[in-house]
Amino acid sequence: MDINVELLVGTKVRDANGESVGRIEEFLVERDGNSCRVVSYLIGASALVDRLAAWTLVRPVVRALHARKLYSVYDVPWQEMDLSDPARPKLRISVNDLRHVK
Amino acid sequence: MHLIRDVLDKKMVDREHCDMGRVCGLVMHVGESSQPRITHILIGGPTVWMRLHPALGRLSTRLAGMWGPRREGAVKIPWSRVETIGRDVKLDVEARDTGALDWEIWIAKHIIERIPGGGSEEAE
Amino acid sequence: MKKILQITLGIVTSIGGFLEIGSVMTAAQAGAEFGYQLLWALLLGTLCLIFLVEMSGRLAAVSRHTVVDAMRERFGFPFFFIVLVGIVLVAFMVLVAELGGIAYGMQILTGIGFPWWAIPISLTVWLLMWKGSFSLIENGASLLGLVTISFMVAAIRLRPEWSSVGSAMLPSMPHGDKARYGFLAVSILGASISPYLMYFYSSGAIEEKWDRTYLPINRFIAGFGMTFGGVLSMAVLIVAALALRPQGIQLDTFPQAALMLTTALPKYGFYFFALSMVFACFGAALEISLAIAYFFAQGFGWNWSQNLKPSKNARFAFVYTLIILLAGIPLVLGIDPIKVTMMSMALTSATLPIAIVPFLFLMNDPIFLGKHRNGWISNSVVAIVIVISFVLALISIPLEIAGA
Amino acid sequence: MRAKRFAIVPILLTLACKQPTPAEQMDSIVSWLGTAGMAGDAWLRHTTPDKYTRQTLELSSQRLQEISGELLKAPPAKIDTAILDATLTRSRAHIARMARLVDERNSPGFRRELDSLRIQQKVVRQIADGVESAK
Repeated sequence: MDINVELLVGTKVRDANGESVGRIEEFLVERDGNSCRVVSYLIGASALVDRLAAWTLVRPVVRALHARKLYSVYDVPWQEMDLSDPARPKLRISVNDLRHVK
Repeated sequence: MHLIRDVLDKKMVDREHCDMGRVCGLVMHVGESSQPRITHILIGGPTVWMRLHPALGRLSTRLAGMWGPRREGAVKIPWSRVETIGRDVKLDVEARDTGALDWEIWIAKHIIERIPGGGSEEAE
Repeated sequence: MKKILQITLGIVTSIGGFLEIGSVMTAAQAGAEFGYQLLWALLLGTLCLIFLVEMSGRLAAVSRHTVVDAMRERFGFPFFFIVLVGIVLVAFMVLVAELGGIAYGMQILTGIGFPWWAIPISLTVWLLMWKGSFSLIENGASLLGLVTISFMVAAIRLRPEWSSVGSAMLPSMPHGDKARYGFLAVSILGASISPYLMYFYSSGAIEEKWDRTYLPINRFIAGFGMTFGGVLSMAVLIVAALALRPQGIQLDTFPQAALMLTTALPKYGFYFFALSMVFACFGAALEISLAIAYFFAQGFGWNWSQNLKPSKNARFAFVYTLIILLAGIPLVLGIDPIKVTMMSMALTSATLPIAIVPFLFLMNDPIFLGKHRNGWISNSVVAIVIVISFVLALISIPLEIAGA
Repeated sequence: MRAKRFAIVPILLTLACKQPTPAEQMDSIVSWLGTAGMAGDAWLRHTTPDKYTRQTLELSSQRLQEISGELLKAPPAKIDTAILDATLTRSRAHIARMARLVDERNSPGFRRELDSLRIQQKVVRQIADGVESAK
């Protein structure tokens, strides 16, 4: 199935239990030779900060506010993402099993 | 590599470093259990307007069918043509052959060349 | 040697870019109605502009991206589109105002009404864009714009009390109409901090192939050029305060403004004013038409350069052709350019947030700027500009209604 | 003015509908009298074109008529309308004669009219100051 990446950006994702996880903000890909494979999806407001390359601006603020939790990104490996309905992406696992990066 | 930050909306240039628009969209192929792959780069009006609102995308497709250089569907460039991704996305293609410059050429031929002093689009 | 030439030209350019119908009319109205009291707004606007222009030049020199390139790349198409609509609408109104300024200048010189000049002027502006190279446009228009220095001469000849001029550099509350005072302050800031100047400047840096070695030059041009432009606007305000205010003249129309220099420069003051307006507005009209065309071309990734034949960048040439022709229409219909000017200055303030907020992000982007990204001083200035711009955006519409 | 007819943006419409206060109207009257006087001075020094001078004088006269018409429709209590009306009528007559004398290039006559205009201007300024202080 072919999916338009640009339309997937900003789509809300729910986990296996139907709980809201956040929005897809970034796709981590790996280029090897002529192909380009999707490794994982970054979800959450802070993934947006990463996408805008705005961490130099946001991090000091977050640090000053001691709001560590605000700055977190879910890194969802491709195997865990169910895109069979591109308008309503779902995780195959629960949000609690997700890996936080940073 | 970050696909959205580093590829989407970046400017593309062809072999001769001729500007050929921005990466308007990307097609991802998702299989049953295989790793998703990025297969094509999309260029063109309908693709970008669709990002604003589906209705604008449809409107743009309809208008493009009535006026200007008519073409079926968006311009698609296979990912295998991507050479390097730096300041621009460099593609191993000839811009004119891909259809990315259809509008540029159409406006040059139908409007600009008809105004005195506009020069010729094909001249070196 | 080439760089020294460029510094000179850069400074000259910024004078051309700074003084145009908006800054002249807002400064003159402020001077005529409130004396020196609004000088602080010009000072604040100029300081902000110096920083913003330096940043947009730095972004271009280091990342080889214009402000618009970088914005589309980082923020994506939907956001870019919102900015495009806002900025282009306002820039279009400013263009109408500038063409109107040229037309009015011609009217007072010849006695032929300004609507008759709309078409010849639009055609002349267009023809220069069509035929001229970037440096011809930039340097030619700005050299002619040097006639605006007559305002500075006039201000000095009128012998202002320098101590009152100095104390007006700090904001103070007005005695008279507060809404009108606020409206003029907003308009002055809108006329000074014009986003199109940032887009034009960064595009110029790319056209002239700036790289990192141009960073000191960039700083110099931004600092000196904008200061010079700001001082010229202050001269306009001072002249209006000393020549028009004692007569009780408020500037509602252009012919009234034309009397501004007749006391200080009795012999040629009238002609200096008319020519200043014609040349300065001409330069500004060229810069704005180019800035709008750049905005489209860079945002959509078309090939663009003012140094190519029109058919080699057809879409770019098509945009400015269309814009200039459209901008002539309101004038042919007889819409008063002064009204358009005052409205577009206040609307510029209203659209500042969507222009400046993304700029703050771009100037802190480690991928674009590496170690050349903003330090805390620059960031504080942008933050202040953002605060000002939000205040301006929130109050400019009500003030527009209450104060104009 | 024609601009009002071709208002493009609702804001302009709002502006056109907004009623200026009597004090603002008096300020405008002073402003246009000042304009006519300054244009007159400049012309006497032979530093402005005839056409511009005549157009500016005509514009002043026209604006004075418009504004005073508005003001006198609903005059504020502290203005002696009879004096104001008479002064403005006289001023406009002077301005009209000045505009004619420009065409005849009659400087001495022009100067006399201008001097008389200056006297009317003083009277109007006093009335305007009265309105201002009563506010």
